[in-house]
Amino acid sequence: MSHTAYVVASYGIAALTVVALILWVWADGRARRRELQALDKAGIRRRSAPAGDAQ
Amino acid sequence: MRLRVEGLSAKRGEDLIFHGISVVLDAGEALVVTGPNGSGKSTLLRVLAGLLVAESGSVRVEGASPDIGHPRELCHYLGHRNAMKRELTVMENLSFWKSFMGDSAGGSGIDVEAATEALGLGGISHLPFGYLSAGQQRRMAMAKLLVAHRPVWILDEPTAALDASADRLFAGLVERHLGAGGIVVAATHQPLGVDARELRMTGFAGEMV
Amino acid sequence: MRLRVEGLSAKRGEDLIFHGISVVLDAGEALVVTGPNGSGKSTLLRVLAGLLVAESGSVRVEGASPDIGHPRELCHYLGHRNAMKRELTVMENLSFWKSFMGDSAGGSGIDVEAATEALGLGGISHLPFGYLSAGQQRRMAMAKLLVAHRPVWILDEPTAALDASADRLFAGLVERHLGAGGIVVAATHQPLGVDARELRMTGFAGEMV
Amino acid sequence: MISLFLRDLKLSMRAGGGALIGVLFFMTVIAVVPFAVGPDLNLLSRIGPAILWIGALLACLLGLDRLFQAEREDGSLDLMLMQETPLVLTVLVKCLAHWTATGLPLVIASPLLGLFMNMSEVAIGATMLTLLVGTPAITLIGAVGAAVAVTLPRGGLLVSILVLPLAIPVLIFGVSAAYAAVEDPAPFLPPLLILVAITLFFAVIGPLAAALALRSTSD
Amino acid sequence: MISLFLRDLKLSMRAGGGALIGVLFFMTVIAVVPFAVGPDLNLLSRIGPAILWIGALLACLLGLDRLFQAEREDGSLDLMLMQETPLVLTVLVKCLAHWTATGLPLVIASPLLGLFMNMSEVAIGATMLTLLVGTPAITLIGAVGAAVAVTLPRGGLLVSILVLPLAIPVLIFGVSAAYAAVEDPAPFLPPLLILVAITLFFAVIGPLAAALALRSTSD
Amino acid sequence: MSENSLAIRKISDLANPTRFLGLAERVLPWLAGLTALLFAIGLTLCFTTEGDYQQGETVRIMYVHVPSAWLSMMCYTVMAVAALGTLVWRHPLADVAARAAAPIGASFTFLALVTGSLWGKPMWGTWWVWDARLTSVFVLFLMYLGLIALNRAMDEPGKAAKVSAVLILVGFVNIPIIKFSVEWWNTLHQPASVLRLGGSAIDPEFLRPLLVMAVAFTLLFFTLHIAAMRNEIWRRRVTSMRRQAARSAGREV
Ligand code: HEM
Ligand SMILES: Nc1ncnc2c1ncn2[C@@H]1O[C@H](COP(=O)(O)OP(=O)(O)OP(=O)(O)O)[C@@H](O)[C@H]1O
Ligand SMILES: Nc1ncnc2c1ncn2[C@@H]1O[C@H](COP(=O)(O)OP(=O)(O)OP(=O)(O)O)[C@@H](O)[C@H]1O
Ligand SMILES: [Mg+2]
Ligand SMILES: [Mg+2]
Repeated sequence: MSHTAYVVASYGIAALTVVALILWVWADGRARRRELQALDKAGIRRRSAPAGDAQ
Repeated sequence: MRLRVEGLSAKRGEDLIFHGISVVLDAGEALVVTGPNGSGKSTLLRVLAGLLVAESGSVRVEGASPDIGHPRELCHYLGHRNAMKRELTVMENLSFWKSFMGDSAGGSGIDVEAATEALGLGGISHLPFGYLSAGQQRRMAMAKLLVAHRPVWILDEPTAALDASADRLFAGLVERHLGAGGIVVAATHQPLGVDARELRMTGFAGEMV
Repeated sequence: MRLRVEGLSAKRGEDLIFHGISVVLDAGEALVVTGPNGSGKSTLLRVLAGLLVAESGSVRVEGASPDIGHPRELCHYLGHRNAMKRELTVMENLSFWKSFMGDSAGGSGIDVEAATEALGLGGISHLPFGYLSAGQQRRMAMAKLLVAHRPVWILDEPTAALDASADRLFAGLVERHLGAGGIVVAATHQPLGVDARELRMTGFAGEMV
Repeated sequence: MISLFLRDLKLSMRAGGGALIGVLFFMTVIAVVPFAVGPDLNLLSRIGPAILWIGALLACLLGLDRLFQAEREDGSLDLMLMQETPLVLTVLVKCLAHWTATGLPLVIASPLLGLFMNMSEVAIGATMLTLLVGTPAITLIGAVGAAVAVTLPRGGLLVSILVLPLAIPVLIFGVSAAYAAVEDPAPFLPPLLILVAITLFFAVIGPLAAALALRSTSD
Repeated sequence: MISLFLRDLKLSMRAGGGALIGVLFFMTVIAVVPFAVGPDLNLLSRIGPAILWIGALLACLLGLDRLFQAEREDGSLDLMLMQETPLVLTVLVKCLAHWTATGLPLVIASPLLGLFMNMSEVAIGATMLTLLVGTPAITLIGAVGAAVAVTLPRGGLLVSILVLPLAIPVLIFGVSAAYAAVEDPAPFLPPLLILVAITLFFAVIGPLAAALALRSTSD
Repeated sequence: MSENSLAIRKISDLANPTRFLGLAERVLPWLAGLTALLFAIGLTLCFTTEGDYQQGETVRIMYVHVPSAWLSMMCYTVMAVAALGTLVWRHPLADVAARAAAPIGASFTFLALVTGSLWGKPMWGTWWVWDARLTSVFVLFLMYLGLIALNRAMDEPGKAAKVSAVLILVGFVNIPIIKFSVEWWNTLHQPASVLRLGGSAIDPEFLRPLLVMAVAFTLLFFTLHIAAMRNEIWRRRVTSMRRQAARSAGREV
């Protein structure tokens, strides 16, 4: 009783899914970091202390 | 009756639009909110009307009957959108709002025909709302202010589509409401035609002029 | 180039809104359509833009290349509604219209960034259109006029939600368009801030002032 | 409140085609099933109640997503949020009007469609009764979905997705009550009572949750 | 034209989650069915193609009515009517984008859902093929309805009366072709060819009629 | 804000987003390394232990199937706790955590479904049956996707937060159903043999790789979750800064 194909398929799909997930998280992080840098370059900063700088 | 706004601030998404706005309006007083595009006038009005949650600060109505749950129940809000159904006739629209809204204590709304008369559009209330011109639609939306009594009117660019005579007509309605001890807060780019204090939004905090 | 309107009349439902309107506009001329609410200004503009079928009379553009099927293809129409999608960014909206509309012969649209700059809102074209305030939205809708070239601009209450500085900005853009040989037809309740002839709609027929 | 009910009814008669679109869709579903299972009348009458229920469930979803969205787009929702009338009540009345315009016609049409499915009189009656009791629950659950999706320009499918899983218990008990009426050993009343209980439960929870969602998503 | 296609795709992705939502809806419908008819695998596999088709029809219908209405409400339709580009082409491209965002994902997901319904490989393949061929017809028919509904304040009724009866033949030939593939005596090709013919017919008639309706109802 | 604002401020001080970002930056490399190591060990064990006399090779599917099934439930539990955090304590990070977890949970659930199906074909002779456990896992998958769709559809995070928190909590009833369905209803699926009262009833030969893989999967989850949370915080900052730009735009003109 050997069903190697099923075993291979399940490990393959598992690997594929996990790798895709990792890649997605990584790419997402990189894109966000880029956007933050671009905004920073455009001179837009976060207002961390809202009360302080009216005008 | 007195509308007291204290240290109000509000957010859109993650960031503050304005903060620390305090105003006290007595019965019969009007406040005009001015400022450049995007400075937060509409946001302020929506907070006053209880449609947006304030980040901090409070809006209170003093001297109203104590069984009022929330100040918004004493307010009319006329936003950019008219809150009327295109498929229903003006009459159907207005009488729905009249019976749905009911009257606040201390006054009573006039009836639908009289309200359309007061806005200079008597006799066309049998038309579907969608058949009216932009200015006529706006005027019919204003008739809502009259059919149900509310002491506080909050108006966002009320006169945008109105012609000169309707402008005057509307100023008259506002005067009358103020004269009867009402309170009006309006955001406009053009002068409203009534005596009013001015709150200038400058982008981050408002300042009284 | 010349816009020739001859004996125009139009119906809404069963009844005539105006009739016998004739105007000739040469390159560089502007026409301001005024009149009380419901007098037919918007109807006239929609007929000019080919969105409503005229009851009688004709609208023609003379001196344009002969392969134009219908004068509406030479017109920009800015109605009450902004024709922008709230979910898309301003950039996506404008570049869609730029490539969908293309340019009429005899000119070319400027690019999207430059257009938003010209309306004083450079740098926020990456925002979803729905995030903008009413006045900012209107200004972005006006940027459409710049990204695709059309000799004739048809504008229905263009400045309704604009603040004072944006009003001036817009007047400047209209001046520039007229200077380049364009034609502008605008319905307004407030003065537009440019030299223009005036067509006063009086409810049934229009009269030139 | 009566004015709201009447207005919503009028609107769905005038603009949405409420009653008819639901019934038509329902009939379409019923018309297709015989082609699927073949002209085997026994089988048809066996799966009849299930198919009627699925059809009714899906038909209820059509148009449900616009329940609050249309109100929001023209600004009416703002005013409704500001009134002294508790929002829960407003939501409940809107649900009622929606059900009257969409659900009730389905219930009324179901005996006819039951005949097409070769169901026995008892089965038809039982199914109609369960539909009458159960479809309000679907509308009430749907109201929560509609409230959640109110700010979405194309909420349609999303609403259905949020709603369908919650509607499963309604479906299960509705169908099993209908079957219990024809199959002897199983008692009819218990599942029907559970169905009633579910509907009552959602008549309380649904408007509450929807009101909460409407308040927190207003912008 | 490509820009219009891309914009519409983007819109349906952005605003409702697009493809994902359609498929998700489809899956939810499929998941609901066994709860109604019971987990009997034989019965499920028998009604499988019909359920898949009904699910696809519903998924296509939900949201289709907003195809032009959304454009009209924000004024985009006015501008589209004014361009040099023939309106028929604009309509066709919009239909194409709608189908790509809604219909195509359904077709792609159908084999998976076929597995859930315990359908045989042949039945799955046949159903997928018929869906691929048939769903564009539904979108195209729907476009006519959407165009008619765009300005009529009472358009709703008309749309449903117009769309569903026209969609029934599509549904019937789709389902019977899928069955013909598994059941021996019935031939598979004729109903499939009829389906293809219907789709092609509506690919011509649909945009023409829709464009006509849009022009004549603009106000 | 009212009288409890001080308390709220204290809680949010404990883990404010900025501090979280700093922490994530330091922890992530270690977590990633450890995960990789454990996967290396686990996979070697998976393929070196011998097959079952009854199930043959297919028993190896278990080493993927069971951990992903566990993770699919654990991830939802994490989301439910985060949802509580959003509703009860209004913690700013709670919503971020729930949002970031959804796609990861969906992936694990997908894996459990697929590997289960691949195991079911040789064992039961069919890809799918509508028994209680399988159906409830499928429903779990649908719930994950629904939440993702909801999150994606609502562009403004603050708006979706409460709603999705409520939905998550409502959906949590499904978790005990999944866990105990095999005991409540007589189904095709294996009853619990590892995580059960009265000790594990599985051959240690299989238990060892299974446990190592389970730990590896768990670590993988936490690594991805922390990274995804970090991304989500950044995403919100970007949106916020862009909005800020909108407000200041055109003011000087
Ligand atoms: C798509 C189909 C399947 C799904 C959705 C599924 C789901 C699950 C879930 C949720 C668990 C965790 C249960 C718990 O912790 O109590 C689990 C465990 C398990 N599954 Fe499956 N399963 C599927 C198919 C199969 C098949 C075909 C087999 C083998 C014949 C199998 C064997 C097992 C075993 C041995 C466990 C471990 C039980 C334990 O020791 O606690 N599963 N599965
Ligand atoms: N969609 C419509 N259907 C039927 N009648 C309409 C429609 N739109 C406008 N009308 C009618 O046509 C007349 C002219 O309307 P129009 O919108 O052209 O006026 P207008 O001059 O633009 O007014 P305003 O200054 O208020 O914008 C109005 O009296 C109105 O009743
Ligand atoms: N729905 C929204 N979602 C997110 N941000 C918004 C939304 N509406 C407005 N904003 C942002 O809030 C700021 C203030 O907007 P608001 O509408 O209050 O301005 P306003 O003063 O009314 O301007 P206008 O004169 O143009 O009407 C704007 O910069 C805008 O970017
Ligand atoms: Mg404003
Ligand atoms: Mg007008």
